[in-house]
Amino acid sequence: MSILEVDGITKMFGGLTALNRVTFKLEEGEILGIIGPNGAGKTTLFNVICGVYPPEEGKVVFNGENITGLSPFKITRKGIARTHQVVKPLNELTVLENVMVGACFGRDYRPLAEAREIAFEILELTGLIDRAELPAGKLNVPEKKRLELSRALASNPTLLLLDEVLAGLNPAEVNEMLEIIENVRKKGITIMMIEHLMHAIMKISDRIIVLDYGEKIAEGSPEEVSKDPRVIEAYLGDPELSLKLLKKRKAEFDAAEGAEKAERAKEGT
Amino acid sequence: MKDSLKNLTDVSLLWLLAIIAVMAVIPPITNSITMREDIFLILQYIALAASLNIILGFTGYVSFGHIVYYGIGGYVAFALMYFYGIHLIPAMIAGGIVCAIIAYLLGEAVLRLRGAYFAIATIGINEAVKALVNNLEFLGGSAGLFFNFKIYQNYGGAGNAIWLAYYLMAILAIVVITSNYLIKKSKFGLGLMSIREDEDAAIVLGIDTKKYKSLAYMLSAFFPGMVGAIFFFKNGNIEPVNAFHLLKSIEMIFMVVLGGFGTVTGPFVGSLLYERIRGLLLVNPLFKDLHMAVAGIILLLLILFVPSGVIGYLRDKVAILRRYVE
Amino acid sequence: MNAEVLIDSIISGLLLGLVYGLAAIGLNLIWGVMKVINLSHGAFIALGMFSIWILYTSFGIFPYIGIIMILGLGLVLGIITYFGALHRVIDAPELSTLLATFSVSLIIIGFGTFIFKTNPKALDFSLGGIEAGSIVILGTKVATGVISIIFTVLLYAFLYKTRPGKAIRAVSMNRTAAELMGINSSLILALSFGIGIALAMVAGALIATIFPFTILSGGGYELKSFVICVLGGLGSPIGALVGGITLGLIESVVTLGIQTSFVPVLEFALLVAILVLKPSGLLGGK
Amino acid sequence: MKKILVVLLLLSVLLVGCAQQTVQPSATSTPTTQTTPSATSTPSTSAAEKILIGFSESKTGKFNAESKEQTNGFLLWMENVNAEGGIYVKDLGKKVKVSYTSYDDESSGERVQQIYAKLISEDKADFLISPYSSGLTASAAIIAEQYGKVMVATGAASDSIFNKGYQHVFQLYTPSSRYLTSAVDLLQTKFPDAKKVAIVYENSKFAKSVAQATKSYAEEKGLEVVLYEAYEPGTTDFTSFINKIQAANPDAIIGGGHFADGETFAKQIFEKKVKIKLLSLLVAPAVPEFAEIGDAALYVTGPSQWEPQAKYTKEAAQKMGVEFFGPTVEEFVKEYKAKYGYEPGYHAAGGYAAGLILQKAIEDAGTLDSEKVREALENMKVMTFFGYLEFEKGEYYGRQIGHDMVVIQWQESDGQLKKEVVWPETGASSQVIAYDEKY
Repeated sequence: MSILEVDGITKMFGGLTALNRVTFKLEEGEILGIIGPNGAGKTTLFNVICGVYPPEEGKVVFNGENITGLSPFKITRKGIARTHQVVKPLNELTVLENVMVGACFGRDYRPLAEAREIAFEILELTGLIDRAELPAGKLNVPEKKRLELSRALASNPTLLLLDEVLAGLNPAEVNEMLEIIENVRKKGITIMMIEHLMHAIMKISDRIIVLDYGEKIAEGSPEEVSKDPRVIEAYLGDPELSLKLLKKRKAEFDAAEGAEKAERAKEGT
Repeated sequence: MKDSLKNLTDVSLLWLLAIIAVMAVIPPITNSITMREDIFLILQYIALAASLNIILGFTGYVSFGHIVYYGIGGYVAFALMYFYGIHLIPAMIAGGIVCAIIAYLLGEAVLRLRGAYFAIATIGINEAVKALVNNLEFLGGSAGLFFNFKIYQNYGGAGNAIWLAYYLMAILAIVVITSNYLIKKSKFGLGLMSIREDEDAAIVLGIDTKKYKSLAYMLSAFFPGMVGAIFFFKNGNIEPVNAFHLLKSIEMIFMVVLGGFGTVTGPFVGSLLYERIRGLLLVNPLFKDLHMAVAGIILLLLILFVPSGVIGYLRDKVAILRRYVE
Repeated sequence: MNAEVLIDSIISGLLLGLVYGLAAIGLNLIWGVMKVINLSHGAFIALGMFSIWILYTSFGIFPYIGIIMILGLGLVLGIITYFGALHRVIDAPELSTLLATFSVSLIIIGFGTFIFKTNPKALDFSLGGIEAGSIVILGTKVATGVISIIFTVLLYAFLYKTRPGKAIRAVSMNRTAAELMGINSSLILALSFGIGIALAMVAGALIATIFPFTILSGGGYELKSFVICVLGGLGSPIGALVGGITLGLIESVVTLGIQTSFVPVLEFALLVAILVLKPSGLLGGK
Repeated sequence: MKKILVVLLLLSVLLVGCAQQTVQPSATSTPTTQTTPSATSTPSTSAAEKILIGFSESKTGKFNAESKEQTNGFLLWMENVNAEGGIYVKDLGKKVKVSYTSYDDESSGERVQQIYAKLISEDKADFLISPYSSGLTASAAIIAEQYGKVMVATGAASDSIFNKGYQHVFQLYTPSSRYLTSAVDLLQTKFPDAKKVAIVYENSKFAKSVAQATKSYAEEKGLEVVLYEAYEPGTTDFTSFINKIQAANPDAIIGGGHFADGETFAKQIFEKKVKIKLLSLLVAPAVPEFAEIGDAALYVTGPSQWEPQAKYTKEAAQKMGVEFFGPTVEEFVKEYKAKYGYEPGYHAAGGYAAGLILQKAIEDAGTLDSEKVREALENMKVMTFFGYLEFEKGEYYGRQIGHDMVVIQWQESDGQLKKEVVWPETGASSQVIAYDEKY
């Protein structure tokens, strides 16, 4: 059985159609990548799944249960957790407390003391343990991203929605984060992630869905999708130009990564 | 809440309760009437500020017209005593309960509003209730209600009645501070503070924000209702202009912010300092005639430079205090 | 009730509503651009009243000329207040700006009480009136209504036709985007606050030409301004005028049917109801 | 720079906190104890060295103007009595000087009990004078009664304070139940054709109790009350309200509230050219500043507790067979003018009379004992410059039953607006003129 079925979801904002009859399924244990140009409706899709926006049409089925229109907190308690594209740390609370919130109110609805233990474990996993007593507002951006992830994991979800957790990270940090995500998947958590960083998402996803103007325009393995001219056109309007640019970005990225590695090697010696 | 009960013996709560208790027993021991009156007002401020702290400090909802619950509780209790001769204690509890119910009903509507919209709505509620009570003839309308002096005979004379009011206020202050502490240390409190920091994130993290806000609002209305009941019992008369005085709402907010928004010790320290600053301003010949303007300047400096209040600032700067001061 | 009384009530309600509207425009502009509820609004209205009173009684300046001076004074005071009290907390949670503006109000009222006491003052000034049967319309009221309209039109011309005005609108729509476009948002916020305060003071001055006042009078108009802004839609200057007229008509026409003392109950209940049910105001879309 | 400011602010706050000594919140209000030079030079501890009178005044807030007048009047009395060596106390066989202690109540009820408790228990005040206004007095009365201290209530006209079982509170002002009844009498006597009255009042404690009493009195006297309605405190636009009045077509308008609304109301009635025989308003017409509204003030009448033109003389006292005590009206007016530079109104007269009546009671009792002084007040029948004073002994114990209101009217003489006493007829300085004569 699929863990999540999204069936014909339509979401409108005023006259604007943010999502138009989007349908797909998600199998247990897989990593599904969602890509698409800005404004394609990716985050809106997450918001609909999480219950932040009720859809105009269609339904969301999670573990065989229709969760459309449920309040977000109820959906979270059923086992869907998410991170936000624009991080939402609870600034005045400590990092530890932030993660405790996840454990306290997540799928297991833990009491405070247990949540504390869980939070420590998670922070260990995500490498924020040194920061546990710091107010979350004082973290830097990469740390905040990791905090988002920690908090989501603390709720012990069966499905994790990651919204651009790699954006704004340097190559080394990207690799660390990818490693963490791999570890999460090994625990048996199904993952759906929105990402702009092409090579990263191509590498980690089992399957990819492409959205453009609220429509699903492609679905398939990373290779299939990356060769689809409709996808390339959607990204830049001109398939040839965009291919060129994509290659250039990749080269730049690799170069940067290489330089950093060299740097670190130097420091290490 | 359960796992926080054992925290009751925590040192950061105990010293606070000890100070309040010591302060509260001084007037009866020394039999000083002046001190009783002074401390009565301070205890009232502590109870009011700490009540407001639940919705304002923990939950982050600026209830600007919060004094409405003081007034409603005062009127409910006063009317019960006046018309039916009910004893202060049940009347006071009734006042609190009515406030909690009204807060629940109003909360259903206004707690959907955020930020300044909520603040304006609460001002509107206070003014609407004030205008309404002004027109309710059975509550005396604008003229209000007066106790007959004889009513105090049921309590063994006016002297005893006033002492009773005093003790109740002391107990109430301790109860409110303790409940602040319990909330802060509980899962409920963690949920409220999450709402304060980011309500959208909180609901996605699994917090039933609607229920939590509603509960916090009811609690923070329940206590002022009882405070109002005690105050107006002792005062002997109640009028809309005194019961629903918007300025008093702002005083409450000032005390919470002065002491430290969202801390347990803050409302206590804020109330003490507020009384003290006020006393100094009124006595100082330099400021006497300008005490309002000087109060404004102090408030402004506080907001601009010490927004986390005295306790918040100290906790930030002096690490060791964090263990002993909540 | 006869027709004459009704007509009279409607006319006086309209004129009163225009003044109310002008009193509320400043509040609404500041809210729209800065997302700040200006709790010093009433104090500045009172300051406007006393400014015109001093100009008129001490210097013999004709009130409608004095208003132009007060406009300039308000602009300067508003900008000073912005940098002195608000700039540091403009991005802080709303509690900070609420308390910062409230402290400004305390300072103004504190000095005001010290200087003027709480005795009522009035401008002994008249423009005659128009009479028709039992209907009497005062010249000062008509003048005030007309000036209110002029100021609203001028404000719109400023917001839509001038560079700084357009910058204000840009900042009010999206501050970050405006900053990216090279707009100095601090200056624009200061200017908006200055204009808001200037309008509040002018409104106070105009009110002083028709009604007596004390240093505490601003508070009542501030509360009414909240109702007006919510009625007309928070953040919309023209909404303030519409809200003002609505309130003016409620006060003068509805009173004919119900006990006058119930009017505030109605007003504030309306405030809460509209906030909850239709926060964009009577005119606003969903 | 920022850091320094923060540290400075915190330090000052901390200092304040330390000075608090944690458990001894000291005075929250301003003691403005002021003793006469001789009293300060002799450090005295014995109660018999001086008589201390305590009260709260509204130095800030909405009552500050009225309260100041009241205190001025009281201070003049204190000065006069100390100039003569003090009050003669028979038990002590000597004259004892008077001093006073007062605190600011900020025109708000919250602090009144705190202040009066402090006055009684810490400052050891011998006698009390009420705050200004009925609301504040009601709160103070509970404390005074609890400790058995005599409190003379001035500036408080409400009746409802006095049927609450208090035995130590004595009222100087004519109570609100009789505040406007004289206007009804005036109307019926001078304008017998007038049958319809509109009673309109500010929705506040004082005005409401006056309006209620006036309504039942007017109906009792066979007048038709065509409109009985309240307006909100702080109302500045009466246009629609006046429209409503005109629709009811009354012969007289009686009511009002306090100064600001009364002045505005009178002005707008004039602007709307309302045709009535009598316009009688509370408070405002009695205040000299009422003349600011010019022509609108003309022929407006209003009740007053006291006027400088009042004819309370030794002859009148003799005729009644009671003692005349204290200065004459002329002396009081002259001395007040000399000290403060302007003519006293009734708030000032009330302040003076409060001191005077205490003096009389102490002299009658011959002791400073509260109970004895209370008995002296209970049995007192005295004429003063303020009028004839006597207190009720029945259900409304301590309520004023002797003193009568006068009705004044603003009239024109030599192009100047001038207040004239038009009622009661015996003390009138001029004949009443119909309001619509002015158009």
